Amino acid sequence: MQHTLNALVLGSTYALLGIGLTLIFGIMRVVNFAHGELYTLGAYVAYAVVGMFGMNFFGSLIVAAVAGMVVGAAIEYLLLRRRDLKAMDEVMLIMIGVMIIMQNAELLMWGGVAKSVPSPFGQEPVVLGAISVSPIRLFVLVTAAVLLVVFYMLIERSRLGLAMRATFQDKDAAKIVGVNVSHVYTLTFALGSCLASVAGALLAPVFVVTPTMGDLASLKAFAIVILGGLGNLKGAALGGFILALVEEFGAGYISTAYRDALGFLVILAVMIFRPQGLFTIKERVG
Amino acid sequence: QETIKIGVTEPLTGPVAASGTYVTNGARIAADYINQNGGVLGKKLQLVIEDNKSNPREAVNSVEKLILKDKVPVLMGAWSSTFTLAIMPKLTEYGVPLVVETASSSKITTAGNPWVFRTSPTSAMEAQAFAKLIDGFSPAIKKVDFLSVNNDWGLGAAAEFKKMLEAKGITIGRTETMTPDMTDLSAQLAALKGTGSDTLIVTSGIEQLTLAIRQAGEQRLPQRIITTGGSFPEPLLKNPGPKGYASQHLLFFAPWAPERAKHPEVAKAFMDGWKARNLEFAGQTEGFRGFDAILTIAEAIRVAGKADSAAIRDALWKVQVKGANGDVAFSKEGPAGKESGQASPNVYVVELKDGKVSVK
Amino acid sequence: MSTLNATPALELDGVTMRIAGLTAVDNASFAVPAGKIVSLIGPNGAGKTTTYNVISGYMKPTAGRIRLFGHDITGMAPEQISQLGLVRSFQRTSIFSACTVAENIRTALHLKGSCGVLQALLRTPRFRREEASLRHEADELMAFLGLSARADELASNLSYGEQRLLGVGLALAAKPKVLLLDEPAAGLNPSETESFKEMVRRIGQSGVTVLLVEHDMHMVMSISDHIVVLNYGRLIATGSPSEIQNDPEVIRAYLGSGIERAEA
Amino acid sequence: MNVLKLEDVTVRYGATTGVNRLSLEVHEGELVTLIGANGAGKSTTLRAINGLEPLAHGCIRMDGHVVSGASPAQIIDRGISHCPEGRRVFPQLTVRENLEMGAYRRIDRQRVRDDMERMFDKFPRLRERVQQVAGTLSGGEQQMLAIARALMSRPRLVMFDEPSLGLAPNIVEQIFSLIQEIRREGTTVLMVEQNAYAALAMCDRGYLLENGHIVSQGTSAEMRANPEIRRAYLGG
Amino acid sequence: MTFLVCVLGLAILPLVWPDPYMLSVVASAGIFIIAAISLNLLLGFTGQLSLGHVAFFGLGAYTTSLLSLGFDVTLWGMSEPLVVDPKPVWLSFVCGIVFAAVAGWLLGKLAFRVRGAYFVIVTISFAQVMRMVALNWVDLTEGPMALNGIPALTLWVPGEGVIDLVTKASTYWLVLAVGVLSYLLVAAIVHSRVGRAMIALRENEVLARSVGIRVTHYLGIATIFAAGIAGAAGGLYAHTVRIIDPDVFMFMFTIMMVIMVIVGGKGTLAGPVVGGLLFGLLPEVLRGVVSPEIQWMIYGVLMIAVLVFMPKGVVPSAGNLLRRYSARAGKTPAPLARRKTA
Ligand SMILES: Nc1ncnc2c1ncn2[C@@H]1O[C@H](COP(=O)(O)OP(=O)(O)OP(=O)(O)O)[C@@H](O)[C@H]1O
Ligand SMILES: Nc1ncnc2c1ncn2[C@@H]1O[C@H](COP(=O)(O)OP(=O)(O)OP(=O)(O)O)[C@@H](O)[C@H]1O
Ligand SMILES: [Mg+2]
Ligand SMILES: [Mg+2]
Repeated sequence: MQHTLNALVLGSTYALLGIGLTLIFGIMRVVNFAHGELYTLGAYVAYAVVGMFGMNFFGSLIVAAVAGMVVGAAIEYLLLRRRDLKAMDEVMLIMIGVMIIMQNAELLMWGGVAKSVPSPFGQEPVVLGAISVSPIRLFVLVTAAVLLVVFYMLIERSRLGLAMRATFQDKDAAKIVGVNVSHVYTLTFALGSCLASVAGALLAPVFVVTPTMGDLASLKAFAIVILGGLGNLKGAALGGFILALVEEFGAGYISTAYRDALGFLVILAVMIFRPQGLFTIKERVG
Repeated sequence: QETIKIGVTEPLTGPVAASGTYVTNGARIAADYINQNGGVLGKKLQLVIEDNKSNPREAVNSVEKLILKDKVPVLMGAWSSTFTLAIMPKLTEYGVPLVVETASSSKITTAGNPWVFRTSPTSAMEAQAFAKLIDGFSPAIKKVDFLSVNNDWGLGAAAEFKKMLEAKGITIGRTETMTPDMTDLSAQLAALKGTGSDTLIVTSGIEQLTLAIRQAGEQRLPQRIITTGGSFPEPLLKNPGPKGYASQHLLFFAPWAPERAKHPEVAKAFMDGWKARNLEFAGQTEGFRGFDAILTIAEAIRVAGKADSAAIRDALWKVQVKGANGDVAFSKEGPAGKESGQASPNVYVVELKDGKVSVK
Repeated sequence: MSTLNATPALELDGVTMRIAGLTAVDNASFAVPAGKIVSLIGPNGAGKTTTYNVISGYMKPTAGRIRLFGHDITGMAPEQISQLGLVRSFQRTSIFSACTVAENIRTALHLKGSCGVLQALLRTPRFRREEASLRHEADELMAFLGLSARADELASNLSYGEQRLLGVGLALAAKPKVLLLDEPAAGLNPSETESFKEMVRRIGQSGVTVLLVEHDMHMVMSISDHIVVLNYGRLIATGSPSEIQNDPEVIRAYLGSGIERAEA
Repeated sequence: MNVLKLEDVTVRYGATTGVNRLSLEVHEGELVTLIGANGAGKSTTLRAINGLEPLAHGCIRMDGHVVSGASPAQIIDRGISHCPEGRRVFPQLTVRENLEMGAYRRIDRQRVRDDMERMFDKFPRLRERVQQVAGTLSGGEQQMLAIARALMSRPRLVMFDEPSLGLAPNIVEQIFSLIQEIRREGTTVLMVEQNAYAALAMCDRGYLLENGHIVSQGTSAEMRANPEIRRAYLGG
Repeated sequence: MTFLVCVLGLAILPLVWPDPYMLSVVASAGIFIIAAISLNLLLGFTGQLSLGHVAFFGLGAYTTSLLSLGFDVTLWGMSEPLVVDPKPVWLSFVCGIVFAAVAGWLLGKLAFRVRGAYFVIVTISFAQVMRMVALNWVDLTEGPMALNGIPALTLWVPGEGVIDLVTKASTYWLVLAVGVLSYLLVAAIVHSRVGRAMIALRENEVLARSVGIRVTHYLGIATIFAAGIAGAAGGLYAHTVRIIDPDVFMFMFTIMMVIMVIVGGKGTLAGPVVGGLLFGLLPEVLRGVVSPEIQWMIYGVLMIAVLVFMPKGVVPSAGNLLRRYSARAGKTPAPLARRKTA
């Protein structure tokens, strides 16, 4: 029981990371190693806003959203615009450069020492019989669910979402039908970054804030997005929960030493048996 | 020659940058402290600090640079066992002594490298120190679980503590491990929840200790938590876990009670320097390592009478240093004829409850 | 047909291909006699390209068998099938875009070579000889295609029509015994189509069996020995060009009145 | 009144020249064809008009206003639509979504839905495949989709780049009569077509391109009568 | 020709400028350049972005270390522990290469169905699993406790007998020799029918198969060689640093290799070498100039700057520049960039 709840809660944090990356990596196809840094940025914003200026935690979420948006837009405008995103590895390397710069800037500004952000709901756990969970984690679960629905509607049902998907499938064709391609680029990247930043702020009270907190987060997010099938938000969410379940139960019943290895083994297995991810269709030949 | 150089290689960037920076700051404070008091042999100490980027290859590169380019006669570093082991062949190659301030692997002093002197305790020593305090706990410790970071330090500590506890007739329960970058420990903690043990010994860095204690509180783990290795979960000072939830920490320096140190005046000098630099209070639990290591090196240089590598090495065997932790003196360890030096520090237990600290 | 006794170059026997609930090819059986030019025609979405995909190994048929010179190739991988002498071109332009035209051709001459890693590493005399002969053959083929002047141009810089030509050239380079062409003349103007037709005819005369998918009726009718018509995945007619032209069902489903124009 | 006027237009791709000092004009309500060999620069001309390729030299005017340098979106807002060569449908979007993208700049959503129905009436094959992902359509189905998509923006001037490419003869016929139909309804058409015979037969005027510039022009009859054109492009 | 001059120039470097620090830094970068050369075979020529390349590096390092140190391990289902005595270093070194190559072949088999982003994640996962094994199979690898006291590689010198290659210059030459060999190996593969098949896989896999290229076969060959060479680099690392722990599987090491390849210019032979020299030595140039965080930031900025101004990497851009320059000067175009893509 406790394991199931833990998996659900952990899965929601993974899903949260996965949504933003679905936009940037799944749809835009930018192998964005700086995603974790935007997550870290959000966490530091929450720390600064709550810890230093004493503002409300929920207010800090908004500040983090804006900060993520601005930084994301700036990165896109300065570095990605006019680049051929099909050159996946070169773009990836640029993002690694961004990651190195941002991570060390954080280190320079905040030092390497872990910071912590107080939970707006206090530390007393919610106890239900044998299981217990902290209220902030429940809040994360709910928020993740809401964001999932909202972004699903945005990507799959809105005109903007349609334009986004179209643009990254065929930029020239999108231009031909009158999409302002550079706006779509900026907006997609900014939104994805904004989500990463919000996720960071949201999770700051759950975990601790350090300059390297984004490294593992990035890696996990990539795994989730690919597991679900690129660009498939439902898949990414499900991928997140599957990964969490495997990690949680693998750790509970097999061995915690191999907890992370189990996650990766599942990915290997999925790739061997369903090479295009769990929820996408194959392309046709000829 | 105007100054005497001391090479320092520490992780200043990368995943373990926080601790490396604490230690480096401790070293800086020591150098300033000595220089203010006239320096050594009439000369000022100059620290040449290099970042080993939390990475063994870079550790080697940094040491090559310190020895070959800066021509330092003596080194301090390199924080983790891996980095330290990686640079040890260089010490023999160039004949430069190294004072190891943090690394805990037993291999460091048993590898037969006569240029290595360690001021930090091995996990075995820590376990022995803890053994003396064990009866002070009430309710008594009967069955113990472990949660360890899966590196040499965490696993080594678990092994040594188990050995010690078994010798005392205490039952060993479940052992769980975690990778150093793991932030969600729920699976491990859930597995530990139903073991029926009364105590959980946790070994890891500051971040993970914080997470482990906080998440244990959230999951209502019944065990009493004791942490080892001298790290202190500083973020819990400002944002404590659930009310009434206490944890205990084995430390080598307790800035909450400097008067309890063996040499309070030295401890105070260190703490003043720390304060003057506006550093996080709790960081002193790690920063003192750099402070004591530099004091030791300075003393060795004084005893040697010159800043010469071989002379400093010989002198290190003779030093008696009054450090923040207590006395530093080296005893021989490792294969005969090629022994390394090992000092034996003091251990304090500190309790943290609702953001308040009390020294036992 | 007169070739009943001889083994056909290619033979489909009850081939069915279902994709995502749709039967793209439905129990199709026909044969392509060796050394002939046979056309496969039918409305858009009739299943011609799918048939090609099944024959050339990119798709496994749901049912049925495919034989190449009597040899069962059902379910083999594309590279195995091309090794056995059946090569196809693609409807969607397919070239090695970042390579030059000459490199494209030399790459496609893969099956003509046989040197492995070992020879490459040791640079044996045999390796050198082979490289030289491949180079020579590539030059000849480019001359044949009329692309010699573009040899050192990056393939992606060619115009659409030139790219299509190169695509056919790549299939030819693999030295097929049976060549499957998928709308090779699409994007060529009538006079270009005319010379292309001559090229196909020459290929046919050199002993290569050709199966052709093409919507240019002018070309199909004048070049084919035999025509097979598909509609909704099913075979609706087979026969000589003149028989097909007058088949009412084919006219209704496919030709329309456009046949007159094609003949004009 | 000329809707579109190209003066001395030059487009370069690095070292190669796509079109060279090309001038042409299209009048309101006309159907104009461009013909020429492979690589002559036909598609480049259309891409330049659409704002997809920057001009190295020259000027493009619409209704007298200079539009060279405008973005493709602005060109569409002026009522030009482009059905590109090689289909270029959005492979991962469904047929319906592709059509919606065709109406991307329009705000009259209700009329868009009606127009979509009209397209389905014209291309029943597409209606059968509404929910199919465009990348898995057959070549000809994709071509129909591309044409339908270009018409979804309700253009004043529509440019077709080889619209009959890969279509069955009966569909080609349909497409050509569709083009004449929209032209009758008042839409101006600029068409690049390899099926030169049919194209010249239905157009008002034609241009012949060679090596990036116009070498010959005239009315439909004049072009068809031109012996050089007959030899080179009409297959005799 | 240029190549010979470069090699000779590098070879006499220790004689004309025997600064031990410089030599050690170059040798240390050289080890990663070798790994980058091997990665380039996969990334540049077959077009498969492998972010788990460090797995082969680490496997090579562990294999040669374990064999040269000797080990005993109880395998599952065995009653007697398997005892392996220490083996000669060079034998171990070769075994390391072979073992890495075999692992490469295995991964090639495993990943043969996936491409692009999916290949990336498979390779990352593979490396992570390797790291977990190294970390947790303590019986064999000593886990995080590290393997130390790894012997140095040796050389038989006439008159002096067998000597350990521990001096700076000898390490340098050793790395250089392995590096040149790897370069030649990759060059020979690339400029051949096999290489063209690999490039075909990169450019258009469906088409490649239709002209009879067995893509999985060639992807297999590429991974075998790439893994083998990476294993050699790992072996060099183990025998020069003389201690290894699961950190040799660090993700950062892969990143370092990728930086070298892409900054230099993937798919060009000289790319990884140029990129490797630039970005392998950069940290040492920056060391001590500014604070460590700023060093990293400069590193990142330079990396981005190179890619912004030379989108395909240094070598192709320099090649283009050279060609344009010589074209203007009226000379025949320099064959530099051409040769690289052939
Ligand atoms: N992967 C797929 N998924 C779904 N439907 C498919 C797929 N591949 C083909 N189809 C459908 O199967 C039918 C046959 O397609 P095919 O490409 O074989 O037609 P074709 O005869 O080559 O047509 P054209 O002349 O237009 O090229 C089409 O209706 C197409 O939409
Ligand atoms: N993206 C490009 N990069 C470089 N050169 C190009 C590019 N696109 C076209 N060209 C060149 O510009 C010239 C004109 O090409 P264009 O595509 O306009 O010809 P076209 O008349 O449409 O030919 P086709 O009938 O084959 O479609 C050709 O020589 C072609 O090689
Ligand atoms: Mg088809
Ligand atoms: Mg064209």
